[in-house]
Amino acid sequence: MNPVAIPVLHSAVAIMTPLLLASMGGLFTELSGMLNIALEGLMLMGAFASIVFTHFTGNMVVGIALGVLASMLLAAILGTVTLHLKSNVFITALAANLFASGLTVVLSFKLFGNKGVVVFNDIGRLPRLDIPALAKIPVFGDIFIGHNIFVYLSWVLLALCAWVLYRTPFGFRLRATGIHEQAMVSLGMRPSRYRFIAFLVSGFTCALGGAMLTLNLGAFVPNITSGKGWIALVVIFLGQKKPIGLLFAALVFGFADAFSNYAQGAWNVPADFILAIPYVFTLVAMVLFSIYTSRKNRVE
Amino acid sequence: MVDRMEKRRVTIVATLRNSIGAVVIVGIALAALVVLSLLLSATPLKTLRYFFLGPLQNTYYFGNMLNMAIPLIFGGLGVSLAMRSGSFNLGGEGQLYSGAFVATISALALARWGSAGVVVALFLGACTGGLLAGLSGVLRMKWNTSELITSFLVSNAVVLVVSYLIAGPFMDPATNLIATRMIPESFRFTRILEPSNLSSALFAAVIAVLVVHLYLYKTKSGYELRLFGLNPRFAAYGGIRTKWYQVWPMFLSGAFYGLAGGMAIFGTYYACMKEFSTGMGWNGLAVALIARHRPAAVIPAALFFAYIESGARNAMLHSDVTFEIASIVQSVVFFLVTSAVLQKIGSVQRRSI
Amino acid sequence: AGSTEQVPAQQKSLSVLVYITGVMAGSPPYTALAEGAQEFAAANENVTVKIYEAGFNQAQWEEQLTSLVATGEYDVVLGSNPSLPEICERVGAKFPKQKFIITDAQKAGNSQLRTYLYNQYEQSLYLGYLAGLVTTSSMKHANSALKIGFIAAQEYPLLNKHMVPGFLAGARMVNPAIELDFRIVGNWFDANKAADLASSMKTAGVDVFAAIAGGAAQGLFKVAQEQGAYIVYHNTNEYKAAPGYVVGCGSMEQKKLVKEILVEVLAGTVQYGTASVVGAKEGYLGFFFDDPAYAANLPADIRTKFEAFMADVQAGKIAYTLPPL
Amino acid sequence: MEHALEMRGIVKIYTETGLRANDGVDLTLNKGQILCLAGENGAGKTTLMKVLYGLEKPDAGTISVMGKPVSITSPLQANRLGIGMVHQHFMLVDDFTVAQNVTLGKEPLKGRFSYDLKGADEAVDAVIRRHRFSIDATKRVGSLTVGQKQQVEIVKMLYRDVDILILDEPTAVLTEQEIESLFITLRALAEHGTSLILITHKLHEITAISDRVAIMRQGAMVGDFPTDSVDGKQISRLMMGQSVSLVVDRLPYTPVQHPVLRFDNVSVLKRNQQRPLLDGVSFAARSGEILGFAGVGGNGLGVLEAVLGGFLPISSGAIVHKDEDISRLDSHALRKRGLAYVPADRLQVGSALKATVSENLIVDARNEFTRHGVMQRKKIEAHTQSLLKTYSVKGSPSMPIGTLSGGNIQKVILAREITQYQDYIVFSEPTWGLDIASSRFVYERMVQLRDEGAAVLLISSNLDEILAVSDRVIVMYRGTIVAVLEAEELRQVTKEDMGAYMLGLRQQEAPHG
Ligand SMILES: Nc1ncnc2c1ncn2[C@@H]1O[C@H](COP(=O)(O)OP(=O)(O)OP(=O)(O)O)[C@@H](O)[C@H]1O
Ligand SMILES: Nc1ncnc2c1ncn2[C@@H]1O[C@H](COP(=O)(O)OP(=O)(O)OP(=O)(O)O)[C@@H](O)[C@H]1O
Ligand SMILES: [Mg+2]
Ligand SMILES: [Mg+2]
Repeated sequence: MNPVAIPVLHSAVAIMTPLLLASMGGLFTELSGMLNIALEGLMLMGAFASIVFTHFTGNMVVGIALGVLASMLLAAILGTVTLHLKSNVFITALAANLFASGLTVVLSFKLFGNKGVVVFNDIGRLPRLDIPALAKIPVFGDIFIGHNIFVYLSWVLLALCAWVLYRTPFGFRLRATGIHEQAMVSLGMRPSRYRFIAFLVSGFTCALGGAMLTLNLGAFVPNITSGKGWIALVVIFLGQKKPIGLLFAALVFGFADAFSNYAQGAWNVPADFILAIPYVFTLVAMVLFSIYTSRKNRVE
Repeated sequence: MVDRMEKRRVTIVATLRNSIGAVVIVGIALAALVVLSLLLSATPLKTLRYFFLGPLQNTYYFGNMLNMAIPLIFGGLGVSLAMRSGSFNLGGEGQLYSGAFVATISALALARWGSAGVVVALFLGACTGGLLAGLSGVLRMKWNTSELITSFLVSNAVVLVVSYLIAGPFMDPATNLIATRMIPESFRFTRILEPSNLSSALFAAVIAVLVVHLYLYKTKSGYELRLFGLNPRFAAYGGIRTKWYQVWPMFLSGAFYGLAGGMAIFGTYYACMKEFSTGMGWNGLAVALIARHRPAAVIPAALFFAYIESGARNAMLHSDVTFEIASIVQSVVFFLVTSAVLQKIGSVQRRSI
Repeated sequence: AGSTEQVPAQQKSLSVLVYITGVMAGSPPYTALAEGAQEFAAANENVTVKIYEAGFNQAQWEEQLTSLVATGEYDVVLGSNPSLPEICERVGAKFPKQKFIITDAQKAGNSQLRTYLYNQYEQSLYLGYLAGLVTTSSMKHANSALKIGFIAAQEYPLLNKHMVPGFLAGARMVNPAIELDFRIVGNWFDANKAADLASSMKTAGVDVFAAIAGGAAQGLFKVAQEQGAYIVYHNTNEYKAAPGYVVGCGSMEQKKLVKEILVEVLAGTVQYGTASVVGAKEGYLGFFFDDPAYAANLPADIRTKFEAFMADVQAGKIAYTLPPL
Repeated sequence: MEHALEMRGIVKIYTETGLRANDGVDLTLNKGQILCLAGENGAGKTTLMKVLYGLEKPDAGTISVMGKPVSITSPLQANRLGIGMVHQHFMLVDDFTVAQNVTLGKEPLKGRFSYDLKGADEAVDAVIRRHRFSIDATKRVGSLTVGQKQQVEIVKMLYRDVDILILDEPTAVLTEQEIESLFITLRALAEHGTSLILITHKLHEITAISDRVAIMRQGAMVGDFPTDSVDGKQISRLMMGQSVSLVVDRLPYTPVQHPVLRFDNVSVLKRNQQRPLLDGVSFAARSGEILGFAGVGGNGLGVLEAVLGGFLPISSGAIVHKDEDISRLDSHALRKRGLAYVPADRLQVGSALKATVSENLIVDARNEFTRHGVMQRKKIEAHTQSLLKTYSVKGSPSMPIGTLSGGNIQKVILAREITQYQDYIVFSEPTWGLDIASSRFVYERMVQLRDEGAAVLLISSNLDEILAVSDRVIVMYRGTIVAVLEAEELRQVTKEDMGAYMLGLRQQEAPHG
């Protein structure tokens, strides 16, 4: 395998992780029948809260846990306003994003007297998985070993997520809510309850995705998510709203992004074009996939 | 005849009820603002004054508020059209930006044409936005690729390309702003309400609302578009060209976004600056949703949006409110603005016994 | 031709508007601008300062500046951005009594406007020279490849025309064969993307970096420490951002300049209508030699070479042509 | 004997329209009793049941279950009280299997959290076998035919072993055989003490299954008898105000030999579908006849409809209309040629529920109401008014059609298609869920069209209907034509013979329509 591909794939695996995490939560809301564009805001909330709490508690696990709570709180607000005040989910989600981007800066100013980058030198590096035995395996080892724990956590969560959706009553009810709300009602179940939980789940996973961004850096930068929540939404659709699909889709984008990072040095094409690669690449993948599916079930 | 009058009465009652609901919402939202500024501002009263009265305190701010509403109206119309047909256009940012860019360079190229050039340039800008959105429509029509996602992706890519073109080949060497050259005087809309930035584009916006309303509710095409949006299978059954209505409304919505961009340049900025339109696309979408995709309601929705926006801006200018606090305040408003429950508070349960 | 303003009564109160074209968050020059003014105000009780952050959308800068100027509350507007002069001219045309003093910009001949341009080409030149010395050195993390790197958030004229060319030119004064790997993050805050870029550049052979990337630079600091690479930094003292890896920091005396400007304003001796270029010779661009990290991070031979070069620059002995903006 | 259920003075007003759908209705139901609730379209039967099931909040009235007064505010509560409802329209998740649909909300568990899918299959399969249903618990519901879907709905309730079971027009979409087996099931349930409320429009079903019959009219309860104490005539008189028979007299059968519409060896294949959906189907529809298509669900009636409607392209063969090949034309083109077509699925295909009545009425004649691309409001208004009058539809032009009762919706569709028709017209399951009066109304129209020289294609799984109005009958089985009956043969044929053909037990040699 050529020497360029390995590092590109290695960083692709790292890049895809926050997207994968966020898209998992997004999958829950999506399947419950709501287009949740608040992933961005939820990620940002988690990113900020988890590093700040890690700083104050001095314990990364506790910090992340509290960060997750903060993000879930925002998700709960979003859920209440959307489901119980019956507001348009798109607008409320936009509001959630606006809210998160504002609140994080206001708080960081109130807490650290600084609206800008807040560096936390007391925060150690994220633990990494280095298993020499596995790392030795030629290609596999080079690509999949030596990432921070979030990468592997995301895979475990993905499996869990698949199990919940396809192997538990909750999963079936959640999906039923998305497909045929009235069917749920007529069986005496409350769709809004399942949607609310879906919001909480998206708060949970998005927070983890955000936490990876800041803890990996040991610093909070305003707006650090910079659109990753939106890409996570794309990942859900490209992944055909299936857990395994998310993995594939996130990898597609992660690879495209990693590749564009490499290409900036390798080609002399205007940087803006290269920055566009991930979007174009994903778009193409999206189209190719839908061509494939439409061919598959067509009357001859 | 009686039925007609009865119908009118019912509709009037209904509209009244809705407006009461709207008032309730605005009331709550404003109450929230008061609380927030008490929390976040050292000079809450000053802040509130500028927030509420700022946009109205003089022709300059008032004009700028109206001016801010213009692209929102165009964008809102575009989204409404798409939504009515059951399509979702998330590509507003790129469509508006590229529309503005193409309109600008056309204006520069057609400098000699004068007012005819204005029309052509705006048309080309609109077409650009339209084609970008139309592409997503075609993809949906042929392979039913989610237009929601493709329009978003296309837009993101296009924003980067346009930015490159502005900062590169089309950059005005004479300025340190990252922008194209200025469009010729003859292409600029006349300013009304000097010294504010408000221009005659406002009339264009109002006319556009009228046109879209008539199109949707009075023309055959609009009727077909709405039916397709309400039930595609029924539309197909009724012999409506369903393929066409997966593409055409997307094209229209993109075109309106493109027009929004062109209008912003010809009416306000006169040159296409890098990323000048950031956020306009999303705001147009928000306006459409607040207006529940009713063209007529787009104007009040856009004005409301612009009022909140410039209120926040005013509080920043003249009080101690920062960028971020302003956005928190806005977010609270948007949390509530579409609430159906709050709408209901206004509605009087009608008992006919 | 400079038109000297009437000298006002000594205890005249002064109200200053610091107009930030962006946000202070993550921008040392803007922060310095604001702090300089605030410290001056603290020292002179009759001076008041309002800081306004206009956000990144340059299309909205003029409207907001107009709104502020229209209040007539501000005797002078302080700003720091190459594109401000033309905006100020347009606004000034509507408010003929308003004065503007802009740093990091260049525009002569408008009697309402005074500009100071930092010679960023020069700073990049000597930082580039240092980078050249390091990448060709036998320092721990220096490699044999003749390649240095530059990470920028976004492209803009001053960057493309002064900083990047200056940086490369400086390095090539060490070894003409040195290449520059220049990459863009795309925004000012995606630090993780910057980190990915940095490590990609590292694998491509870059061992010394410069960055104009705002908050995103955090990503570079992280990679430098984790993977071992050196950083030369513009405008601010960032030795502590990556201890042991930031080997040199240029200085831009924004605060100093602002205070001197305000003194002139109080004294009424501002040379409106003139534009100056200020650099190492004038003492507004420099280098943080005195920080212990400098001596600790660089071997003696490199330091002597660099200090000699620096002396020449300050003495104006280094020949270069400043590209037009 | 104890009342299982007692409803007193139920009033339900729909605020949007101000209509009193229920106006002080009383209803009692004894343990183990089968009660038929009958009444014209729009009488308020569904509304009453929705109130009982907690889907609609009554404006007045009391309900007591097993003697205890209760207030039912949600289906959840209804379930807790042992009340189950099979809705007039399906409440199924197509992507789930039968078992998953049935167990939804009452899932068997494996361990503490995980859903015991196998267990669900077995449990549901047990219910299916106990009640002799013909569905496979592991099949995707989306792939079932309407008849089978109806069974799933019932199994859903049986699985929840309810004490009071409401079935809103369960037989409307079932075939003879399916209805027979359903009734066996229901009787068995009653034996075991379940009390049932069954809404139906078919008199012979009322007499066949019910112990008691309650009749509603215009929101009020107008009669409540032991079934054996009344006969069909009385019931229909109570329902309609006069007795109605379904026999429509007509001109003698003298079809023009030259066909209006011809199918030549038409086949429809579909990827990943083992056998063809249509397999070499040939027939000719002549002007002046009603050509009936009979068949059991799943044997190609729906496909035939889809092909005639232009929704489903054919794979081979030819469709010829007035000597022109129209095989490749889609709905749009067919409509231009004057296709008139009453679809089986009147809610999803035949109408846009949120659109107004007039918007629904003009869809395929829209060009006649436009000048220079502009709709002529007045003209449309007038047109709508007159049609609503001629077809005696309860509703106004500007109402959303979704708020009309099933019967009225169908009338609107009929009105539209009959105005549109030029030389042939397709009716698919035209009387699903219609009351006798409405059904008769439909038959009269069909015969009238035929007498005026139309070629009428009637696709129906309702044998009585087919036999009552067709001049010729084509029987479909597994996408092929197994029998063509006309003249004497048709008059002789018994339901049993038909059943044999429909189930593929018997077949004519080389049948040709
Ligand atoms: N959601 C609704 N809003 C307004 N009116 C309604 C609504 N649902 C039903 N109606 C009206 O209430 C009346 C009774 O409707 P309902 O469905 O109970 O009649 P039904 O007896 O079930 O008729 P069918 O036999 O056709 O089903 C009808 O006139 C119908 O138009
Ligand atoms: N419009 C259509 N487009 C594609 N496939 C269809 C269509 N209609 C039916 N089919 C396929 O044909 C198979 C059998 O058709 P269908 O069940 O409609 O026959 P049917 O006898 O008409 O059943 P029913 O009478 O209950 O509608 C279905 O499983 C479905 O996959
Ligand atoms: Mg080197
Ligand atoms: Mg009913």
